[in-house]
Order: sequence, then C-alpha cells, then structure tokens
Amino acid sequence: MSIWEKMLNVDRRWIFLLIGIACVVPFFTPLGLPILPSQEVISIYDYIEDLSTDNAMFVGFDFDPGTAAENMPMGVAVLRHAFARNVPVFITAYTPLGQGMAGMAIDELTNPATGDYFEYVNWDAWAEIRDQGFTERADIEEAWLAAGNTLPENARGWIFEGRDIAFLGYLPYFHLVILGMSSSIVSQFPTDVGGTPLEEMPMYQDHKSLRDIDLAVTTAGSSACVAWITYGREKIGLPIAFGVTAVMATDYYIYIQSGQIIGQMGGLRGAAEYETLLLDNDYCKNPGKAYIGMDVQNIAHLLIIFLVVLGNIAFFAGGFNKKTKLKGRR
Amino acid sequence: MTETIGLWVGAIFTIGIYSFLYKENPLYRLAEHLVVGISTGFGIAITYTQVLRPKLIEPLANGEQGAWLLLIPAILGLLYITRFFPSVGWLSRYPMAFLMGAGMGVGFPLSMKSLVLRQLEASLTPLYETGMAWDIVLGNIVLVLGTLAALIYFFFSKPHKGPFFGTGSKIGIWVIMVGFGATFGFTVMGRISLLIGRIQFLLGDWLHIIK
Amino acid sequence: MKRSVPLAIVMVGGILFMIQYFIPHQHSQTLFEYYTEWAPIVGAFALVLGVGSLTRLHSHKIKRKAKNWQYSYAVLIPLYSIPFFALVMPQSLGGGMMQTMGGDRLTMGVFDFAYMNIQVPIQATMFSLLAFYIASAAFRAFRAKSALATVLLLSAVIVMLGQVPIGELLGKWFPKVGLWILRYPNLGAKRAISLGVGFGVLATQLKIIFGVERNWLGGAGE
Amino acid sequence: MQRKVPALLLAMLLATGLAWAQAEEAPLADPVEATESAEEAVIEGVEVEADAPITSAPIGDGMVPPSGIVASDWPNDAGDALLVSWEPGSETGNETFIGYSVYRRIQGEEELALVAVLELDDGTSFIDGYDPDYWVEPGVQYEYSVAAMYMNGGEVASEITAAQETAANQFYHTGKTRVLFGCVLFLGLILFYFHAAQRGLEMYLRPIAGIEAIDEAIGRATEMGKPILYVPGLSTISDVATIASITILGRVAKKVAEYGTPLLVPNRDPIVYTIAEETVKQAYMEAGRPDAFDKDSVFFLTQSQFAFVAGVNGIMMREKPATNFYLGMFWAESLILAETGSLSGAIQIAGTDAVTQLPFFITTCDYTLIGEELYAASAYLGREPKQLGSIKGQDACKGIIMAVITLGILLSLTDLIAGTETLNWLKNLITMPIVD
Repeated sequence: MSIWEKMLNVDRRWIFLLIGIACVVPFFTPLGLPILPSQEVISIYDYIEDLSTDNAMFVGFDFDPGTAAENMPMGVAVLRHAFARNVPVFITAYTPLGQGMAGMAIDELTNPATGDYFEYVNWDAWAEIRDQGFTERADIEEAWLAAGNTLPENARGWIFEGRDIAFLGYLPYFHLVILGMSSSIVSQFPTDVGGTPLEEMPMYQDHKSLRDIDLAVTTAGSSACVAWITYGREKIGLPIAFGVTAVMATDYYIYIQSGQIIGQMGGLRGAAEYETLLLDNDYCKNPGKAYIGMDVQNIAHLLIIFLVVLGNIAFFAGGFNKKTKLKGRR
Repeated sequence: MTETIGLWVGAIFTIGIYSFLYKENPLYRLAEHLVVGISTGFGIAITYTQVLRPKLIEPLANGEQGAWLLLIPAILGLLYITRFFPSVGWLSRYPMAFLMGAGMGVGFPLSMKSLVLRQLEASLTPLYETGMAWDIVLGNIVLVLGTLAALIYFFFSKPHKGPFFGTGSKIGIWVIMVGFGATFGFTVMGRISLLIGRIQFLLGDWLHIIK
Repeated sequence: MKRSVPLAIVMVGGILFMIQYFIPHQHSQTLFEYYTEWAPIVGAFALVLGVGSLTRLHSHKIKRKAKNWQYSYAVLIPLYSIPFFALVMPQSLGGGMMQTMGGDRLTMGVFDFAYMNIQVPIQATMFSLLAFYIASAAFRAFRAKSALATVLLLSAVIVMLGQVPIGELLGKWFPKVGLWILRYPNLGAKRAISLGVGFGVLATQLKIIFGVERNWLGGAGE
Repeated sequence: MQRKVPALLLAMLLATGLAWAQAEEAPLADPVEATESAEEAVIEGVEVEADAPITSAPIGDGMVPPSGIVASDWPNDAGDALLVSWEPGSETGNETFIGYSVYRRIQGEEELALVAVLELDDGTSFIDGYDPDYWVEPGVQYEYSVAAMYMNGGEVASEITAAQETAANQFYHTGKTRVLFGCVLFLGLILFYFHAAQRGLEMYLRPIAGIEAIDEAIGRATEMGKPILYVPGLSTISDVATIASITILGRVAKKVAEYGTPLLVPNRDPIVYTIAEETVKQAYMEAGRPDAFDKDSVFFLTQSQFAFVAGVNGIMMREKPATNFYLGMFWAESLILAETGSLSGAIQIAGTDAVTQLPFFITTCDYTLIGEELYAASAYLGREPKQLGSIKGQDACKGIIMAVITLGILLSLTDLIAGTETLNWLKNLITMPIVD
C-alpha cells in the first residue's frame, strides 16, 4: 500500500480529531474578524426598528434542541430587539421541544447573571395596575415605577407579562393552528403556557387575530417555517421573516426573490450579523454567542478545504484517477 | 445543587454521544435508550396536556354547546387502538381515511399554488433590464436555461438521447451538481455551528474554561 | 367495509376539501373549521400505537434476555414515568420555563430535570456529530474523479470560502462568486427539482383521492 | 363498493348538515352582545341620538363631519365583512385631528357600537368584520356613522347612513381562478393519461439506476447473511414521499421474505409504523412465508428527530446491516445516517424529495433517487397502467411549464428589441395576489 493509498483510506477518526481540535482552539485565541451584515438581515432589523409598542409580532421557536446552536441566537437577538423596543411579542412553538427552547430563550434574556437582561414582571405581580385600568405600555410602566419598583442597574428594561409578552407555546398540527389564528388567536390558545387567559391580556385586546399582527419571525430548523408562508403569508398577507439554519437558507432565497418574506437570517452567520447590528446600535454591550462562533468557522472551513485538497493530491499522485470509476453517481 | 448535578449529567451524556465517534460503547447505548424513552414519554405528556385535555376532555366535561360533536373525532381516534386486536384491526383505517382524504384534498390546491404556479411565476423574470450589471444578466440566463435543462433531466417517459433530451438532460445534471455542491458548501457552516454550541456548553457552562 | 369504505371516505373527503378551497361561503368555512378542529384530536390517539410498539419490543427483549436487554429498562422506565409525573405535577411541563415564570425553582420537577439535562444535551450532541461527518464526507467524496465530480467539488469549495470572513481576506471575489452560484445555477436546479416534486406531489394526492394509490391502507385484510 | 358509496355520501352530507346547523346557531348570540357593549363603547361625553350626527363640544367653528359613507360587500368571503369608506370632512389640514371612529348598528336598533378606531395613516376606508368581538353577519342590514376625532376628545360624526349592501356569502372565490385553472388542467391531463394507459398506450420509462440497484443490494445482504435496514423517512403518512417509500418497502420486503434475509424497519411516526408493519406482513404472505415474519422487525422508535437518529445509529453499529435503504422524507439527520452507514460498511440506497438533503445522500450513498425519481419508483416497480399514465401526465405538465418558460424567454427578448412589455403581460396571467 503506497503512502497515497494510505492517505486516501485514512481512518476517519483522525479527521474527527482534527475537526475537534480546530473547533476548540479559537475559543482561546480569538481572531475577531469583522462581520458585515447582509441586506437580508438588515431588512429584518429595519422592519423591527420601525415597530413600536402599538404593533405586535409573533416569534416562532420552530426548532428542536438539535439546531439550537444556530436558531437560538437568532431567537434571542430578535426577542432582545423587540423587548428593547417594547414591541408586544407572542411566542409560539412548532414542536413540543420548541416550547422548551422558547423558555430557555426567555430565561437567557431575563437572567440577571447574563448582564444585559430584562426584568421580568409576572402576570400576578402587576395585577393591581391592571385593575386600575392601565393598558398603554407607558402608563403601565409609570404606574409600576410609582408603586415603588426600581429597575436594577444592569437591567435594560421591564417585561410585563401579558403586555409585552405572551408565551403561547406549542400545539400539535401547528400549520392548522396558524390557519386558525388568522381568524382568532384565542380560539387556538385560550391561555398561555402558564394558564393565564389570553382574553384578559392587554396585548391580546389590541391584537386578536393574525390580521392584527405586523410581523412573524420564525426561527426554524425544519420546513416548519414554510407553514408560516403557506398559511400566514398566502392566506392573509402576514409579513414573515425567516431565521433558518444555514443549510435551509439556500432554499429560501426563492422566497426573498418572490417577495414572500421580508428577510432571512441564514445560520450562525445570519445570527452573528443580527448581533452585530444590535451591538452597533447599542442594544447590548457584549457580543453574542454567534459572533464569537464565527472565528471557529474560519478555522474549520480552512481545515476542510485543506483536507479536500490533500485528498485530491493523494488521488492524482497515486494515479487513482486512471483506475477507479466514479462510484455512486450516474 | 440540582443545577450542578444537571450540568454534570448533561456533560456526561454529551461525552457519551461523542464517544460514539470512536466506537459504539455502553455509555452511548445508555444515552441512546434513555433519550428514546424520555422523548416518547414527553410526547405523550404534551399530547395529553396540549391536545386531548383542552380540545376534547374539557369541552366535553364542561358541557360546552355543541361539544358532543367532538365525540366523532374522539371515536375515530379510538379506532386506532383496534390495531391491537387483529380481528377488528381494519377499523383503524377509518381514522386514517379521514385524515388522508381531507389532508390530500386540502393540500391539492395549495400545492398547485405554492409548488407550481409560484415557481413558474418566479421563473418569468426579464433577462435584461436597463442598468443591470453583467453578472446579474449572466445569472438570469443561467437561471432560466438551468431550470429548463434540469427539468429535461426529470423527464421519465422519453429516452435521454438526441440533441434535445440527450444534451438537455446532460446540462441538467451538471446544473443539479453545481447546485448540490453549493448546498454542501453552504451547509458546512451550519454544521460547525452545532459543534460550537456543544463546545460552549462543555468548556463554558460545565468546566468554566471559556467565557 | 374493510377497504371500500375507507377508500370512499378518502374520495369524498378529498373531493370535498379540494372544492372547499374555492368556496368562500360560510358553510364551506365551517366545514373547514371542523376539519382543523378535529384532525389534531384524531391524530393524538395514534401515539398509543407507537407506545404499544415500543413496549412490546422492549418487553420482549427483557423477557428473552436478548443481547443488551438491560438497556430496555432505560427506555421503558422514562416512557411511563414521565407521563405519570406530568399528570401529578403538570406545572413541570414548562420545559425550563418555570424558573422565571413561576418564580421559584422548587417547581422544577423530575420531568424538567430529565428534559433539560438528558434530552436537550443528547439531542444537540447527536446533531452536532454532523460537524465531524461533513468533514469526513467532504474528504472522501470531493475528488476530481470525473468532470461532474469536479463541478460538485469546485462549487462546494468556492461557496465554503465565500461563507466565512477569512474567504474575503483571501480574495474579494470569493463571497461574490459563492453568492452568485447560490443565487443562480443553484436556484435553477432547485426550482426544477421543486417543480418536478410539485407535480409528483399533485399526482400522488390525486392517485390517493381516486384510490389508485392505496398502499397507505396497509397490505392485509381484504 | 357501488352500493356503499351513496350511503356514505348520505352520511357525510348528514354530518355536514349538522355542522351547518351548528354554524347557524352560534353567531346568534352576537348581536345582543354587540349592542350591549355599544353602551360601554361610546366615548365618554358623546351623546348618541338616532339619525343625528354625534357632536360634542368643544370642536371649534366650521367643522364639517365626514360624509358620503359607502358600505359595500367585501368580495370573496363568507359574508362576514363589509368595506366601509367615506369622504373626509374639514379635518384634513387640522393639526388636532387624530383619526376616525367608526360606529355601527343593526338597522332598527337604537345604540351605536364603536367597531373601529383608525389612526391618521390608516386612510378613509376600513374592512368591518375582522374583529372577532364585532363580527358582521351575512344578510343583516347595518348602519354606519364615521366620526372625526380630535385631540381634545371631541368628535364630529357623520350622519348615520344605511349600508348600501349587506354582507353576502360567495360561492366562488374570484381570486383563485388561476389555481382552479391549474388544478383542472392537471386533473384533466392525469385523467387523460390514466385512460390512455388503460387502453394500452405503449410507454417508455427511462432507466433509473437507483431502482435497478435495489435487487442487487438485497442479494448482497443475503450472501453476507446480514440484515437489511429500511428507514421509511421521518415524516408522516400524509407526506407524499412516505407513501412512495411504503410502496418500495412492499417490494423490498417481498424479496427479503423470499431470500429469508432479516429486515429492520425503524419508524418515527406511529401511523407510518402501523402501515409499514401491515405492508411487510402482507409482503411475507405474498411470498408464501407468513411464519417467517418477525413482529419485532418493524417497530416504532420515537417521535423525536435526533433521538430517532441516536437509536438508528446504535442499531447500525450493533447489527451491522449489509444494506441500508433511506427512502422518504429526511431532514438534517440524512448525513448522520448515511455516514454512520458507510462507516459500518453497508451498501446504501437513498431517495428523498428534500432538496436540502440530496447533496449529502449523493456524496455518501451508492445510489440516490433525486426528488421526483422517488415518486416515479412506485410506478417503475408496480408497472400498473394507471401509475405509468400518471408519470406520462406529469411529464406532459413539465412540458407545459417548459413551454411557458421558453415563451417567457422569447417575450423577454422581444421586449428588449422592440421595447414592448409582453413579458409583464404573460407574468400577470400567472401572478396571484398574495392575499386570498
């Protein structure tokens, strides 16, 4: 067996080891290469930037733990943007595990240990203010502060459950749920996951069906996002933005081209671009997880290309191009 | 305390799965079986609390107006269980037929709209408009001709021979391969991201070596 | 009764809902609403079949002391205990949510623990195996064995470099060419495939409605 | 069959009738509720007098209320919406003007209910009926009044005008004609070729390598005395790819039964699992070896995607199947399955209509059925005339699509040379409104 043949038939585990090393090292020696946001991501950012507390949006956590590394930073970034702008957010999930993912995203944004966080105000905690009849966001906050609450130093703002956020969660056959919500949200979700009746929520009173919603962002690791197009966009013209994994991103360029979605975050890079936009516009102080991850990408991509080149050198130097036929393809 | 134990459990199972890269082993086997059991158990719990209870049991128990109609889907659903009894197992085809028939009927016009007409509509773009850069013009030409050629490849009832079907399907498979290569290359980033997520968990959340 | 009635249900239901799409009339909408309301309820019961299969497979293994039978307990115990815990402590179904929504951490039940610390890490790690596999697949498959294979290889490498900031440092044109490939030839191929798939889907839907394709009934029991 | 169909039709009609009866009953509660809430809805300080403009001080001199209210039926719906539009009064140009309130009542009733508040940039028209609290009922005569609102809380209201039309149920959605045309054309072509095929039309089918390799792959496993793994995709039975896969499974299982090779079929969807089990059992019966069928060979694993992959990976490394089939719908797990399979030394045949996953199957499997080839496989294997006819019909449709795209190219060139806009004309023929 020549050295070339050995190289071509190398035990896969060596490749696994190399990839493992390449993905760990950059965490200790960051490169910090700049990331330029693409138009598809800027469109989403600008769109949310134009929303205010009178609008409302949906954020669908339509992914499972498997794609959390890519989808989670997108969901967190979009939620951060919405929370900072006090845009009411309905949170849904396409899969049962997606509900857990949404919970984790809210946790991350409301956890004091993370720095840049939002102080979560429970539904029951501000019951008195509700009883006084306040429904406007500004009035609620004023009354809340007047009641002797102060914003902790490293918190960015308040999130009033039922005014700024409604965690609706998961329902099976979610495409039918989207369809149902186009006439009435409460028909599908009588309560949020905590059992609070939706009808009592001020944010529901202003936005009763998907027709009253200004944007739906779906962060998806599967074709779940298409359901939003088919049943939300096509049926009632709901504006949709995608946050999809890198692999799906190529497929959904079609939707950008045909104007069916307003923008798309593709993979970790898309998330990193959104984080860059948030960072540049002072919505947060520290770069997010996706931003740091881009360094690893650089090294890993180079390694894979190096391996491919090496494989081809061995292939031709060993003269295999003359012997073997292309296997596995017509 | 629970949190620390949780982190350790999570980390052990993470390593257990990675150990599969070296060799199949008892730790992987345990993780594999546990995750099958847990995920299905979770599925049952969710289906009950999110579907059956709010959409079937509660309306019936509260005697909501017209709730008795819900007995129809409930009975249909229960018919699935006849599968366990071979002699009446064929009854389980009824709920299946209900879901299939309506599902296919609902899907048909929607598929026509989104999979065919929308795609066709998007294919009808001008090749050149004033002020278009050369790479876009070239792109448009490649896009339209590529679509045509790749469509020829999917003709099943004609031999792929001769100048039209022969050449066409050859160009078609080339275009398809360029597309596949691009998708593969584009995917690499996503896959590395997943590993990054786990490294952040192992080195950050668990071992606190990195931020 | 065994075959013809289900086939008739499919045909009537299929045609009814196909037409329903074009009729905005109130009654037509009501019909559709019934379908959307009922379908999840009917579908929910199917899970029982899955649970039955899992139980049978693993109890067989344990009974016969088949190879690796001990691991079957790792399937059966959570399979039954988790729904039980969810019934006893429904609040633990939040999936990590309770920590902030409910206010105090004590509500984190056994279920939450299993979900957060076993289910989530195992799933995510399984998925992340792709990082290793994609590298080894690239190494083995991307060889310039033929013109076609070379095209596949080149398009992959260019796009791969175009994706990362370092590609831009190597050559300003990498991201541009990568994007160009993604947006034009790639889109052309995808569009053709999806049109083909579209007709395949439509034809199969029709075949099912008209009873030409009937293997979904399962084989036996005429 | 003939006798049962009418009976069933009758039953379905009965069920539909019941559903309709329900629908008639339900909205009856509404008008009462609407009128009740009207009292609360009327803005403080605004007096409501029948047939007289709502006016409240202080609004300043010379203010002319909105006028010319037109309420017409909103088309293509279930008679649950009216389009209300009006002419602005003197409010345009007035800086303290903040928007409009739209009031509504059923003719013959006293109280007006506030059904909508429109902001400045919402324009001077609005579709009434989408608010679930104030829905519009078909055939009911409504009366409207529109008031201009001012910053100080004052309103100048128009006269109460009876709606020119009542909301009507439509029997056909005019915006869906293009889809209808497409559906009918497709249906016609498929039915035509069904008949042509049954009359014995000769049909050529080009070879598909992946399908031809199936027998060879089963033979290999038999020689090696190792099992065959068949994954029928991860989707549900309503996914067309799954249905195609089940057909191929039937064929594979029959061969497997003849050879006496062990078969493993893990499933992710419980319904697909039962169908796969039936199919395999049936195949063993057809092969004349019903006793050889092992109940544990077809099994449900879990509904969770990656838990499923973990399970299948474990099976592959422990049982070391000689041949793996991955046919049906796959998502990201495709590469994990295919690489693990290749690591375990199996020969692999894949097929899916998931465009995103095809590249991974192409690079790691020995044979791959691309997209539509997977559906075509069931026709190839069955050789049933109607199935073949359907393939021919699909090809005809692709031909039509290609002709339209080619026409598009030609028109685009014509536009370029002659400066016309013919491509836009063609595109408008196909373009559908985004909203139904």
